[in-house]
Amino acid sequence: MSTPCKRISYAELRSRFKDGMSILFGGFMAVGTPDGIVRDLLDSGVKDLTIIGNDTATPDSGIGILIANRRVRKVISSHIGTNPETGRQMIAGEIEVELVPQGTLAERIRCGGAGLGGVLTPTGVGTIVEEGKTKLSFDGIEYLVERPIRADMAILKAYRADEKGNLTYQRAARNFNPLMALAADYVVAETDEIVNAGDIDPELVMTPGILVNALILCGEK
Amino acid sequence: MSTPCKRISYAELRSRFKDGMSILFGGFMAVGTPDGIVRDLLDSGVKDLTIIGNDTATPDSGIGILIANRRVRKVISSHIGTNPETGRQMIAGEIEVELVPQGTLAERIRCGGAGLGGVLTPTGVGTIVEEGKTKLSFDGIEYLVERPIRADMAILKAYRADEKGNLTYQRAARNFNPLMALAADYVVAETDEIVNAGDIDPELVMTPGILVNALILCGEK
Amino acid sequence: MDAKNLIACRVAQEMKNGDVVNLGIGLPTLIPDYLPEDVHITLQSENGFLGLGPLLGEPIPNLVNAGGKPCGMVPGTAFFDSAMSFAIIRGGHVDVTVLGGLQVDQEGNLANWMVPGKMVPGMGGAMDLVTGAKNVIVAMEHATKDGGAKILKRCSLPLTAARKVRSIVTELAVFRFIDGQLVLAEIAPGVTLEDIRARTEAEFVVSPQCCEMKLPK
Amino acid sequence: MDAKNLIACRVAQEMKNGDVVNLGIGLPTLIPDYLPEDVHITLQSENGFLGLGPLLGEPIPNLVNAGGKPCGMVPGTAFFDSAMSFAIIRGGHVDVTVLGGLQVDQEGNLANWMVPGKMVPGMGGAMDLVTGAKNVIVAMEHATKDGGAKILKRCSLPLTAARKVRSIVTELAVFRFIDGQLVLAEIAPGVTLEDIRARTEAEFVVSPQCCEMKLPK
Repeated sequence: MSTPCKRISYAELRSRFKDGMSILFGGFMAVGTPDGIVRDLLDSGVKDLTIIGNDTATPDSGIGILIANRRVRKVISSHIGTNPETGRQMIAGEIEVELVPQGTLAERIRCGGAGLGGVLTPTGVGTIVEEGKTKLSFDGIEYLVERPIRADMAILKAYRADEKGNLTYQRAARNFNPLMALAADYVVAETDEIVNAGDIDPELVMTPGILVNALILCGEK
Repeated sequence: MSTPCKRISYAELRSRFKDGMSILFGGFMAVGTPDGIVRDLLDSGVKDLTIIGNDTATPDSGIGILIANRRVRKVISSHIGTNPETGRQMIAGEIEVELVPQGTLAERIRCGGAGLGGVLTPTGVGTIVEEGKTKLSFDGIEYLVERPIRADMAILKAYRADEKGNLTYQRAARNFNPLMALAADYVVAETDEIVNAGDIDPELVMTPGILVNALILCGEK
Repeated sequence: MDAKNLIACRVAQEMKNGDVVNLGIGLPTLIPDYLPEDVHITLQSENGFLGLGPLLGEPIPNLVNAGGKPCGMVPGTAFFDSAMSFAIIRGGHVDVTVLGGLQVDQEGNLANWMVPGKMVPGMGGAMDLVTGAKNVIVAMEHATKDGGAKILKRCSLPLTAARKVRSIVTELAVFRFIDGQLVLAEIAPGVTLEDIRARTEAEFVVSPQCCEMKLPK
Repeated sequence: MDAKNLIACRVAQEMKNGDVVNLGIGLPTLIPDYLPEDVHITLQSENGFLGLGPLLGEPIPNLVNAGGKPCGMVPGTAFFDSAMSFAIIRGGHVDVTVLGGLQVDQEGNLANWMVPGKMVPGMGGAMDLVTGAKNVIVAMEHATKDGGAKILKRCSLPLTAARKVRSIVTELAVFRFIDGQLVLAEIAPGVTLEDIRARTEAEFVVSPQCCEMKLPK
């Protein structure tokens, strides 16, 4: 098998940034967010982004810098409290924020990648989260039908990748990354290391390489 | 932390077998099925079982021996073609068989373990699989609402376990095992090896120990 | 002992050996310090692992708690992704979750994630935790900073989940929901029933077994 | 070359370099032997891995294909559980699936998993594969053993999935579904259009580009 290595440069990736695009970003309080790609999104000048991920970190970390620099039109997230700029822009009507329970966000992204039309969850029943949603009852229990989320691009942070794109993540940096790897039209991972195919234990691969379009080596210029 | 080791004997496990109980069993064509536990179910004389798993293997392998020996009242499975005895008993009206598409079976078991009320899948739309099921349409696409599956007991086959019950599986023996670990009231894993807590790389744990009630060492008498 | 530590200390007595526990940020993170010696619990961190421990020494790369702060891990830790993390939470595999509250009402409703127009941090994992954990304990100071009641007839703030709270522990009292009714179970040392009535809007009954708050000697 | 190998050889020419492919048991497993030299594909095995390869040497413990037979794996293989396996399949991450068929009809319906009262093996992963794969190729002998048509106006057997088949490859012909219409695209060497009409019940149109079946020299 002579698979070419999936490594690309930031310049090659930048050609795929488009105003108005939607981006799934890995990370939980910036742990597991590909900081180099986020920085390059900022430097590229791309704007009106829809960003989807667990939280908006802080104004100067993780995805938060895109919000602080006003490149974001819409946020879909479970928590924005650690980035005062997200709340300020939301209350000022400058950005749209859709708050989604964390487990529901995970399931919606998973559905988007798995060809499922949605899941039935008890989370949010009896709260404002249920507004506008289809509800189904089975055996006396109410569920919300929560619909899939997909995006134009997913930006992931891996720990070790092989040239085929097989990924591992480190400790708590895994979080949403493996789910997002299935749910975008173009998937790019920033990784600390790229090894030869076969150098990652097949049991330890957390994202199969076929899901990953491109790899960027951390710190690559 | 002085967690006691979760290892038990077959005799201790046998006290939990009950006529009429439902059992989720790991495995795909017997690869990833805990043969020792299946053998002990047979030897125990327990009957009228409902068994749930990918396939019914063959009359003399995996879960198939329980069918060949007429201990099963109902099978929920995606494939029974490799065990002629399952088909024969089904056609003779001796056992009930519910055939479920493999991906749907995985999702239904996953829902059962994840507190979800079901998933929406396009699989089975326009086929007899949709009979009797709630259908929902979104954006012009029809989906079946597929409901959770849980069981009284899950019997798993692990490769390596630690004393806390953290499990790894080997190669293609993983299959349904990690899903079933969340979806039963009592979860027992037969394992080739039991090591100390901390001796399995935390990144490689495929089933967290809190989900596992008991471990049986392979070949234990 | 200040109010927060008193509450954490009392909540710690609720834990049983072997419990799988998820602790909200803030006050609940004090609880492990007060566990009885013979009670060992496993901490679930919703950002993706079981086996959260105290930080010993230097921070470990990519090991943080759900508040984003460096933490440690115990032998036998397991990491997983967010879907698995919430499968564990929603699926009833967490025995106890302890969260703070802005308001709790006599129907067991909890509000702890937003104050419309003022503070909208988002629910994070709280809605799933309150929906899915077997035992939901709200650990909070009894009244607001200006003395207003937080244990109400009916929450006025947007709910986190409906009818899921099992216990409320404050620096004044322990309440339990029994058969859908709010029951006063324990009163802190030096506090009177009248004190509690004065600072509680909710209707509650006093348990026939109501006693002094159970704290370690 | 017998009918099965001819079909496998022709289907192999449908693969593009880099494709992710799931091959049904039986005839489709012959396909890798006929891939053009410059076409490398990744084989998905629905029992839980990507990177299926031929068995070289002794069987490897717990490494079997979806038919339960010992197999090999290539460098860069990844193992996963059944939920992930079918997330990959249903989610459109498999480029091509090749399956056998009992019946295919002119609407693109496939029946390949049961004959009521006679043979009920179950659908296994076939319904998900046919629903989710980007390109569904049915690889089968053109007629039943007693000469009956298998390419029909309307399937009489229970369907595997509705309107999902993209191509049919038999030892006589290649058909494609184009804009919802069954189109004859290629005819095997030595076979006439009349032969095909005689053994095909479905209504089909003959492509203006209809040519001799494309097989390697």
